[in-house]
Amino acid sequence: MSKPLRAALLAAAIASAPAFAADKVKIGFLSTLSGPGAGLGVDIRDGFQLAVKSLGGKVGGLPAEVIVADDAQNPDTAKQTTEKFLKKDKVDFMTGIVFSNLMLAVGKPVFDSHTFYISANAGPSQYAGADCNPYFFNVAWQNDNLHEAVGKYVNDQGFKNVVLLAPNYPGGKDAMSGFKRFYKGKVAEEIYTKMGQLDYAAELAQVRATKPDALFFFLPGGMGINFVKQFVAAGLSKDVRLFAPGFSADEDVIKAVGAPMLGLFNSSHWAHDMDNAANKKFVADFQKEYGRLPSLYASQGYDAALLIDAAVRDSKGKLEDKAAVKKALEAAKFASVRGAFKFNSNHYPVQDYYLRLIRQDGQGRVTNKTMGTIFTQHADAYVGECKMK
Amino acid sequence: MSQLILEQALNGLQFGLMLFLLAAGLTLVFGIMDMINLSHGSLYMGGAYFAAAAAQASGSFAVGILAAVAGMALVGTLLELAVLRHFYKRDHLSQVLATFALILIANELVRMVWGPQPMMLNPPEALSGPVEILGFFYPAYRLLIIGVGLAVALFLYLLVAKTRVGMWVRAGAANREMTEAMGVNVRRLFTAIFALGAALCAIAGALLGPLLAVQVGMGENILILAFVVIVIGGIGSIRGALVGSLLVGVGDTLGRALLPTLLRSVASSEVASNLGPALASILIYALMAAVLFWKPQGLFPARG
Amino acid sequence: MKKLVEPLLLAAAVALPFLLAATGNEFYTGMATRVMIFGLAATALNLIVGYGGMVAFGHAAFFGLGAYGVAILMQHGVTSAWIAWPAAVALAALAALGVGLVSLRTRGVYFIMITLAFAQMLYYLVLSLKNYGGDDGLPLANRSTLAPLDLGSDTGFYLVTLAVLAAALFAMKRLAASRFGSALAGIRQNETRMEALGYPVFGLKLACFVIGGAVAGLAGALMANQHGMASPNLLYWTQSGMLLVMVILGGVGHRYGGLIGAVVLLGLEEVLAGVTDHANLGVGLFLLAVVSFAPRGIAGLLPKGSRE
Amino acid sequence: MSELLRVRGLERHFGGIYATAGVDLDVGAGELHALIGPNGAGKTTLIHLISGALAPDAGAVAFDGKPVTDLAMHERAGLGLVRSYQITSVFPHLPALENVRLAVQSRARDWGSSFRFWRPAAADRAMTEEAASLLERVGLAGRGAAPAADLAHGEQRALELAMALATKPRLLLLDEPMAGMGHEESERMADLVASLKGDISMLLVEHDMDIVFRLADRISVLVAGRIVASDAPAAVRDNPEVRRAYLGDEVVPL
Repeated sequence: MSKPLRAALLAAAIASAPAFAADKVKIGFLSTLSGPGAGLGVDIRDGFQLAVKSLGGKVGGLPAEVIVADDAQNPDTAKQTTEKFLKKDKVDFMTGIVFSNLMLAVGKPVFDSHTFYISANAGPSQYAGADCNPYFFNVAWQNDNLHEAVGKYVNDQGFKNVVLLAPNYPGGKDAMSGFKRFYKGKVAEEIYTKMGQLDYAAELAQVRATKPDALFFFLPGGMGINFVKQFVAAGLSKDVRLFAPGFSADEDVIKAVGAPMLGLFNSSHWAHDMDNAANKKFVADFQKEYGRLPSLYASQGYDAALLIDAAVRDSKGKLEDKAAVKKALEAAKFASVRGAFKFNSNHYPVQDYYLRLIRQDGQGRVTNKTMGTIFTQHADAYVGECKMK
Repeated sequence: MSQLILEQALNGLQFGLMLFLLAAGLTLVFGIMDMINLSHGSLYMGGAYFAAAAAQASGSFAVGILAAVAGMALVGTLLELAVLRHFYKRDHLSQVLATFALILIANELVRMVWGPQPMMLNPPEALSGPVEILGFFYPAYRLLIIGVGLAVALFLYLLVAKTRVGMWVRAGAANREMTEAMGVNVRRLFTAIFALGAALCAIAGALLGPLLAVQVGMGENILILAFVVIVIGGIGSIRGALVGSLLVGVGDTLGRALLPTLLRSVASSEVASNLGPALASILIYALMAAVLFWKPQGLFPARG
Repeated sequence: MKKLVEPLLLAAAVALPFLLAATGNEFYTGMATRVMIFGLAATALNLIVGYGGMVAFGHAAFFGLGAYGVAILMQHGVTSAWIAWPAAVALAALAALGVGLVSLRTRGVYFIMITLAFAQMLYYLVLSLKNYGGDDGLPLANRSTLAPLDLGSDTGFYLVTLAVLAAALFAMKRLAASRFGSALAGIRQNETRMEALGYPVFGLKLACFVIGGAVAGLAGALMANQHGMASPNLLYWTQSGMLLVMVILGGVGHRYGGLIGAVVLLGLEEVLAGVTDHANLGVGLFLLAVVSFAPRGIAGLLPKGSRE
Repeated sequence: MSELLRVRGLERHFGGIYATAGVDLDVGAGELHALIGPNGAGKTTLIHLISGALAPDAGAVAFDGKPVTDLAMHERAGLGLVRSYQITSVFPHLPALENVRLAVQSRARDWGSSFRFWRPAAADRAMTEEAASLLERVGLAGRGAAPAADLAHGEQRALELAMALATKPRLLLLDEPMAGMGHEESERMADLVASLKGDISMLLVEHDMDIVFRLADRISVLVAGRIVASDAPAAVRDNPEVRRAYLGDEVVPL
């Protein structure tokens, strides 16, 4: 049978029986690929595309079409591109958004059009609690979790006078509330900085004036890079201990800042030195493909692709059957780089959180070393409020 | 508390001097050629990218700055000769459209050459730590910026006040037709002024690159502050640009730092930390509107 | 022949959404609505720049305020457009009155700078409204309700926007021919003579500024509904620059200048975005060409008859 | 004869130069009062001061018995104290007829305010007709459709006058209406001004002595910002003070 004839038959078949298996999977990948947060978006994209490549360009056995777009960390652009994905490209899945404010701006139209959103990063407390939605899955974490882990560690280490610093957006508010959920000591000051701010001279002068014994900061990507450099340049590192969630102390920040990061304790749900088969393969493939150590964002992009692959396979490609796909996603039968993976009832992960320390490894590289476990099978604090139907 | 005020004042001085580098070029172009140049911010961005590229290639920050200055002076000259020269006689609306188009082109060219992600530009290794003076810590790199800023300000003052070219510049600012009538080769003077403005932007871009970030579109926010400065100072006056930039630099920084603490006594810390920075920015524009309303010629009017 | 052009264009515009829906391209209906909304905002600015001769460089502030008016009312439960949209227009008109009262005391390049300053002030004010979303913007739960009509569907909302735009353009035509319009034409060409003739020039210019602000507020109300959110970026100076570019590109002082500018600029952006990642380079070069070779904008190139 | 315009002690200086040094001047109702003087005597400055375009440093202006010193130009115009310009000031791109119609529309007391946004201005037929008749009166009957910029210089001066007349002034300040006109054109303009005498009082600034002495009921001579003489035409002609200041010292047969 000649190729065009077979294609015509296939097209006719699909048109007639919508519940029949789709011929391909369209995935809308919208992320921050420019501006201060670009490093995060690029890592998620690289991780995601590495997984698709390792699956031979197929997802759940069907050819995958990944449409990549840049939201430039701007809610308006995110909303417009999402409308294009939903109405023009008619994608089956959406993923990739880095920042919670963009996630919240985009969520409603995606859920209303019954399109599954597989978040590889943004885990706003709203979607974990009252506004949880059957079409929203987060394969990374709920925003507060990593901050809760650091809060517990700082509290256990007996620090009494801590300054908190985070950008003024939903993710930043979740960071502050997460940290304070497990840190019971005195909070000297809560400083909110403008989203995307890069010069912290004013804030550092304020920190120096309040003389805290420790500083917890959550500043993803370029913001974190500039903050740590300016913190060290201001000579504060002598008498104020720095603590941060994994976001502000991972490979992207370490590569840019280098030695000044040594001795920084941070928390994470993943580390490149976790010894399970999936992680070893992922870290090796990533270094071969991109020539750099993967960051936790890359691991989350990688897992998101594997989750979609598992869901399409388990629902036998019947993407129109939303209930079947939802059940397959909830089952999450995929080999996560973090080992065992399971969702909570609000579609957020229940997983372990580890303590990491930035030290020089055997080959003299400045990188994270896993030191121990802070939480085991930890669930987020909002699942109770979620009445998922 | 005095440590905080002193440190903030120095931060304000540092930001003010960098603003001056932009404002000086902008006020001359605006004052003498009566040209609204919205793409002035793109010259600043170009300078930052040239510095980052050269510093990464050569490994030395100083080479980065020199490359930026030379590169942008050349780009400025070419831009003036090829495009801007044709718009001196045109009305302000056409100038706005043309220079707005240049912003789009500049941003896209940078994105094509260096990609959408911000570029890494680290201060020189020796200056990455703090300096201690009488028990007071201050980042060495920011002191360098203040030093360079003051040096350039002095150089500009001498150039404008004491040299023949400077005299032409002042004459041009006061009355362009008369200057032309007295036989000053105005075309070459304009090109020189524009190149000087571009070089100053390059210095600002190279020095602020490590503190802010070398990224596409970095010119647009600081451009608006430069306009505020030259309006307050008086369009066409270098002295006005210096005073205006220090006023805005220190005002904005102190406002951003002290207003939240002041507001905290009256409102909750959450509201104070939000309202503080916004109020600081609003005050800057309120000052500009007030100057435009009462003293449209600015504090140091160039035109007699 | 010229008499036929307008009704034909209107008929085509009405048919467009149904054609698009039939061919499964609803996305473009949404896009066309967005272009019409920007056309309305640019037309409002053209009233001030083209008819009133006042180069205002902060008009996006009133556009954004209109959007925020609807969004804030929506958050407090007022979903009916019959209430929210006029309220948005009133809010924008009030802001325009305040800004106009001060700005119109200045002249020439200082007027450009002071309108820019006030717009930036409104931008930072909106940025600081924490309980209305701050710099994340304020999403709308859903579209306003317009009693008998259904705004929910893209086609329905497109037709309402088209009706508002057509009404605005017709009102512009009436206004230009009215006494107020003829006085504006006089002011634009020789302000001192109008003063000498006894015209209350300040009052006339202020009225023109406020009407332009109000119509921009209406466009903002539509934008909030089309975009599903109001965000500070709507008020930022580059947005004002964009509106001014549309007016100059389309033709300053020409009745359709704002609309033509919006259609050409946003259409070019969309077409180039499909072809290359560097659409703005093409747009920038195109704008530079227009300002160099067609000083009176695209409308200036049209046959003399339609210049009117 | 009740004077329509009373100017007392008007002063205005630019830096050190006293353009107007304490001027007293009256214009009676229905009177054509000519104002003559050498170039640079301060005639145009005086017109600016009386019309409100310039604020005086001292002195007062009263119109029809009411003080108008601190009224703005457009408010004085509203009261009927209207000026025309030495340098033609028209609406270049608007047709000549529309130039005059706009001047007619300025009379808020007759037509109501200009804040009418809906009804086409052309619908007020009376206004357009009045404008057309004014054009005819100044000899521009067939030129209504031509844009003002395309009119010849003399025609523009006529248009300038038509616009001034359109505001139905009670006192018209004419600043060298015949400037730059050919002989034949200025003759026609002089006849026109003559035809206005009686219903409109005028303060006429003019250099052409023949026209001045033909039209003026009264003449004031302004020299270096000061009125040196103000009398009937015959008396002013023989006044030695005027002759010396105006014609220089050598005797000129007159």
